[in-house]
Amino acid sequence: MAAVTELRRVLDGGEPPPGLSEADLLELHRRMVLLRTYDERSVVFHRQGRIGTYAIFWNHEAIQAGATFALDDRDWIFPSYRESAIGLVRGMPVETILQWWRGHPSGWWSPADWNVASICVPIATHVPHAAGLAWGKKLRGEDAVAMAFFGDGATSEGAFHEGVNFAAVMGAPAVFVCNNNQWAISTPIEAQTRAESLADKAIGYGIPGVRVDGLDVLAVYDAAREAVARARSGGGPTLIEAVHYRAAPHATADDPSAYIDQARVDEERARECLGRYERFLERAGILTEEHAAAVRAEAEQALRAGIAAAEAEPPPDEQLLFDNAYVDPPPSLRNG
Amino acid sequence: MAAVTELRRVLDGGEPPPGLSEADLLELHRRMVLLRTYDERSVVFHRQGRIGTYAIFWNHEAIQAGATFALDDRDWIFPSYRESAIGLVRGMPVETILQWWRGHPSGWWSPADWNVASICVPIATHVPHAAGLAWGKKLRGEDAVAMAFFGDGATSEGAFHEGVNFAAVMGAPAVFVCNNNQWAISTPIEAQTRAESLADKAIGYGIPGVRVDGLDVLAVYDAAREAVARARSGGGPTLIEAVHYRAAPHATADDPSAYIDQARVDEERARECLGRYERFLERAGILTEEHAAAVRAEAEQALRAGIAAAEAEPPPDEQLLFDNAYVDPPPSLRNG
Amino acid sequence: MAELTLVEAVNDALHTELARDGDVLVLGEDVGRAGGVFRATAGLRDRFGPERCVDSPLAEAGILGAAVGLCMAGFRPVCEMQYDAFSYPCLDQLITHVGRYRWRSGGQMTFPITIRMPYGGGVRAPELHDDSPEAYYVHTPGIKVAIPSTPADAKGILAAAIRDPDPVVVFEPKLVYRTARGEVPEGEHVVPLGQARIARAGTDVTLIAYGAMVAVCERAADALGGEASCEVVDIRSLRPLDEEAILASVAKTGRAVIVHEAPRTAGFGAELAALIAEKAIFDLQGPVLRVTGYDVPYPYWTIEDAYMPSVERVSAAVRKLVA
Amino acid sequence: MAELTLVEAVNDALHTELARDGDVLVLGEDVGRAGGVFRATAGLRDRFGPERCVDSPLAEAGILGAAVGLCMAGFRPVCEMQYDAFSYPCLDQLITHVGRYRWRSGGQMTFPITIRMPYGGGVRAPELHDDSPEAYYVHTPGIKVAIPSTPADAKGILAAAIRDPDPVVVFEPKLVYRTARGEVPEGEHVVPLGQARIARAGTDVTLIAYGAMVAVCERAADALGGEASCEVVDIRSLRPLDEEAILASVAKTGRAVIVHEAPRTAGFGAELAALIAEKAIFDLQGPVLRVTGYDVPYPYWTIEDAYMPSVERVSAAVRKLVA
Ligand SMILES: Cc1ncc(C[n+]2csc(CCOP(=O)(O)OP(=O)(O)O)c2C)c(N)n1
Ligand SMILES: Cc1ncc(C[n+]2csc(CCOP(=O)(O)OP(=O)(O)O)c2C)c(N)n1
Ligand SMILES: [Mg+2]
Ligand SMILES: [Mg+2]
Repeated sequence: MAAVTELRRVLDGGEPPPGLSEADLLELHRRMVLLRTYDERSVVFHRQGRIGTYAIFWNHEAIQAGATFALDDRDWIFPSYRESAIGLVRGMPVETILQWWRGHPSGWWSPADWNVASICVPIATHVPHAAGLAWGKKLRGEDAVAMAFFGDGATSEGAFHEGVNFAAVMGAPAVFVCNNNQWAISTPIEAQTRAESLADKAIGYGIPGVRVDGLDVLAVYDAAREAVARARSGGGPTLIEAVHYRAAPHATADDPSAYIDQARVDEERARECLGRYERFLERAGILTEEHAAAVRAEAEQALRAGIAAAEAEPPPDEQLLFDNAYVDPPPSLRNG
Repeated sequence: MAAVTELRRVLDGGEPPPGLSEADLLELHRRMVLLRTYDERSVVFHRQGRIGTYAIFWNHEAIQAGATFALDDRDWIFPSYRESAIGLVRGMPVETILQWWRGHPSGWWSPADWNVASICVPIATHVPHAAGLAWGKKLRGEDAVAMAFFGDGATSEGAFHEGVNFAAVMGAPAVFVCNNNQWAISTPIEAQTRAESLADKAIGYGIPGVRVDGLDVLAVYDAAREAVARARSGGGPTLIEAVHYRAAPHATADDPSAYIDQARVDEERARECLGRYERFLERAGILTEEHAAAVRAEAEQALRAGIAAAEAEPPPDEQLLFDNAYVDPPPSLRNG
Repeated sequence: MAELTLVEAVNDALHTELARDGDVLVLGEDVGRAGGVFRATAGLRDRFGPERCVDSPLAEAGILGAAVGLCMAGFRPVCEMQYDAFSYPCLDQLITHVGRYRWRSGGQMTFPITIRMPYGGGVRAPELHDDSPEAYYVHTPGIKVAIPSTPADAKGILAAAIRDPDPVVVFEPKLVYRTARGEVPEGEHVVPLGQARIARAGTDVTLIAYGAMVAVCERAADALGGEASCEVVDIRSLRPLDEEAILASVAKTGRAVIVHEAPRTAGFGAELAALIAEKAIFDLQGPVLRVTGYDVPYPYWTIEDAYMPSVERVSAAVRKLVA
Repeated sequence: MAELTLVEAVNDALHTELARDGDVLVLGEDVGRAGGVFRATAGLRDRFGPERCVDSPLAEAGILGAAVGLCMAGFRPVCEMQYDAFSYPCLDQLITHVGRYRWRSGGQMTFPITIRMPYGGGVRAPELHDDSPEAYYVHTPGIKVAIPSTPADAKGILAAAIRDPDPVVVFEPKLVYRTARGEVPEGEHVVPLGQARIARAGTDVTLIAYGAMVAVCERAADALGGEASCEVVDIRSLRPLDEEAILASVAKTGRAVIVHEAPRTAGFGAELAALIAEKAIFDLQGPVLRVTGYDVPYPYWTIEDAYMPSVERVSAAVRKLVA
């Protein structure tokens, strides 16, 4: 009955999507390495007590880098906590994101500065925001697109439903990227849906749904490229389901051993998305070991500099408590 | 892209569904007449100031009588305000329902007495109740089914999504009947969904979806019969979309002339569901004019007796304010 | 000046503000083609087009969530919740996002959302068309809340809410939508938030109310006649709250009765009583009394009059204080 | 008696009540396989099976709405909301149905739903893991609300909630989930709702608190030493509320300071102040003071200590009263 059966793949044999130069392919690689490095270092920083609890996105880099590579800077990104570092693809400083995880106010960037919405913590509640932003851009006659990221568990929330439906009805230029890592903390996908695929939900909204291999950065990019083009040309929203299997804990506080299928995790780690892409680039003669090493070194340097900058910042002024809640605060604001 | 294209019809030419005796077909007719009479009289009662604002269900009788005819008394019905009188098919007294519309406490029946849940006013919020009840029956090893009624507009609510998904995941014996009359007060179906059919939403929940002619009582019954059998045998929920076009105002307070397509309304009135079924029964030699007249007379008598009984009831005791809110009320209950 | 009903004044405010600012748009269920179930948005769709008066899908969280996104695109959305009790699905967006997003943006983005809804009881309606949810809203940081009681204030307060850079929720007392008539300034008319109105001056007891309860307090003041001279304070805005006006009146009278329809426990009346207990304790000549709805589901309408604060209940409270 | 942490006591209560009554089942996100993100439901799935400790879909309104239906099928569902701020999607079901359905059934059906959730700040967590939503819940008719502050009460109050015929919301102070240790009776242990606890006796000032703020008040009482003798009243249950205990203490001390983490405006502290202003006005020797969170979004954790009521802020309030 499922209408969306195909799982799109490009790596391992497929043709790279049109319009990607060697430079593009390498830039995509650089972004994946930067995200991977951010994630791996953050786990260490947490162990060292230098950042707080942290939502690990190891092996989600292909989805995050691939999907956003289809965007222009005028397009908006709506991340969940799982995509906390996605601003890196827009050049957001590493320390900004680290400060969010350190509970420091300088980690709260202005969405308007980067066209990257705030990290959304309550599951799926940013989906209607993306719908509204995209619809608003359309009303203004601007051709910017909104891309929202959320997980498999998020599809069970009313906010997901209302947001995607709103975007569909308004013909809003939105792209909904579902990171289906098959787990919501300890809850497996079977406890979230009886459907064979989450992309099938698109049918109920009257929009296209696509399933891609979430560890295949070019497949993700390709699906996003199509979706963004459709959105920009007035074709309305698309739901992209990027399928993989969570191969790391939900967050630093989580111990998956109680619930996860370790064999499946090992499988997944074996087809880990960055190495897979690097092998593809090497086979294509695009990536050399020297270049890869340089990219890794650059990313590690960025993280070293980032954590140093974050730790160098003075502690925040407690008066910040009362700033920013209102433009025009009520007199009672400081009563407590 | 829509997976559910067929619109199921039985009347005008089709074969009556299996397992319906002549007596059954006439009982179905009796229920439709009773509902029709209740509705038409209620509009008059409202004009006479004998009941309050009233949600008209004229020409929705085929959906309400047809779907519930597939149920046993142990099965539960979850009505919206549009199905306010659906208890009539279970033998609920006319005056009970009239009292609800008169704001009299005796209109608040106990769901446990009839296996008919309270009239649900907040759109779609009863969908999770039906899911929970059906799941609970399954947990208890009872084979009762829950059938919930809601409109096309309701499918835009998060509560619809969460409820249907919950039922699907739990494999709950539930039947979700969407009365698609193509209007939510003044809001047309195109403003609710971009999908070609609401039944398509079933695909995203991994459950069967069926579209039926909402003015064809046997088609509705047939779809419900299949869905109930599936639910009872452990096959999980079904979404039934009963399609028609609202041919009466949303409620006594509403004036559709501002928004409705009058030509389409006239068309719909021409294929009005009760007359259509009566012509079918007459062609089949099952219904005689005498019998029909007797059924109508009986229904009119029931309404005369019902309104008389309702108006004969003494006004409620104001102390009812404080009854029933709690089993074990807090001491502050009467503070005001 | 034109003589308008309260709901006509709301409509007037919307016409005026949409004409004034192209970034303002109205979004809600049945606000467009039908002009709203109470006609509050009548004429907007024809005049400003279906893109500025939008019939939304039936999804309150979607409406408010989309409004957050519209703000990011530079709009000033005015969201209608069709009825008080049907606004509850939007509370999650309100609490987790509408009240926090400006703070989240380091104060660099604004979310000038207006949420307006008819509220309150006494209208002989079926269940859940009678709630007074203001406490849920006013307890939420980042939100402002205002409640007019007269046609002129209904226009001026809604205009102020629409122009306010912060999210403002305006509750419109549906009980007096059509019965409250009064002179309303034509064209632009703004009543700044945070200024209470002395609906009537008095010396013995301060009656503090808002919305439809202001008229009840005024009638109680009449009924009491010579027994007690009541000052009726229409607070108009719950946050920002005009503490000075309340405290000045209580300082003068030494007695306070607070009146609202909402259930008593943790209703806004508790906040008003707490304010007085903190800042006017030495002015008080007696207990601070509340006349409110009860902690029960809003009742069947045949007995709703026994739930709603009445002239009798308000008068009885006043008599207790002046006895 | 066993020495347990507060969260262990919650787990103990769940094991005991599920063993005692086959109609009780636990429903929530990650309560089964993982035993809850705080381990509050640890061991239940293994012991009672996946049908009595159910990992639900990620849908809070669905969880509570399904619980209403489960009650109709004769169950007594215990719903976990994973965190305070993630409970907001369930408010619509709470307000429109959980609090009204018994009334709707003419009092003939019961909805013995328990909603439990970790709440409160100070835990150095990301945004929205720190809220104190009790006012939204306690303002809702048909609902009862309780908040324990000790391991023994955490067990006894949760047991009382599960056995209560009405819907009860239990907020568990996550700040002291693992730091509050104490003797907890083994086996069945019930602490009736509606009875406050005098956490410490005193004569000069009454400190009224609940949850994690009780310990703050006790520390403040210590810190004040000879300056003022403080009586600390742990109300334990917000509805039903033990008015007698509160009024008796204020009658004795003549001074009251109310402490909670939630934002100040229309927080439950306002209800407590209103109670005192109505029923203890002539006992008071000074204003009724509140020490609360501020009317701002719960802050970044690096400065959350400046938001949370502290020993210093509570002590300062007491000094104001005894000065
Ligand atoms: C409304 C809400 N409910 C519960 C939570 C707690 N929570 C945080 S992450 C998570 C699981 C999310 O799973 P999924 O949507 O699959 O995203 P993933 O974490 O796998 O990327 C839950 C339940 C939350 N953040 N928001
Ligand atoms: C949550 C909620 N929002 C709004 C309303 C107000 N309202 C009553 S009926 C209605 C339209 C419902 O349309 P539909 O679901 O198609 O059912 P129909 O009335 O056509 O049977 C609306 C918006 C409500 N009752 N509940
Ligand atoms: Mg996931
Ligand atoms: Mg409809």
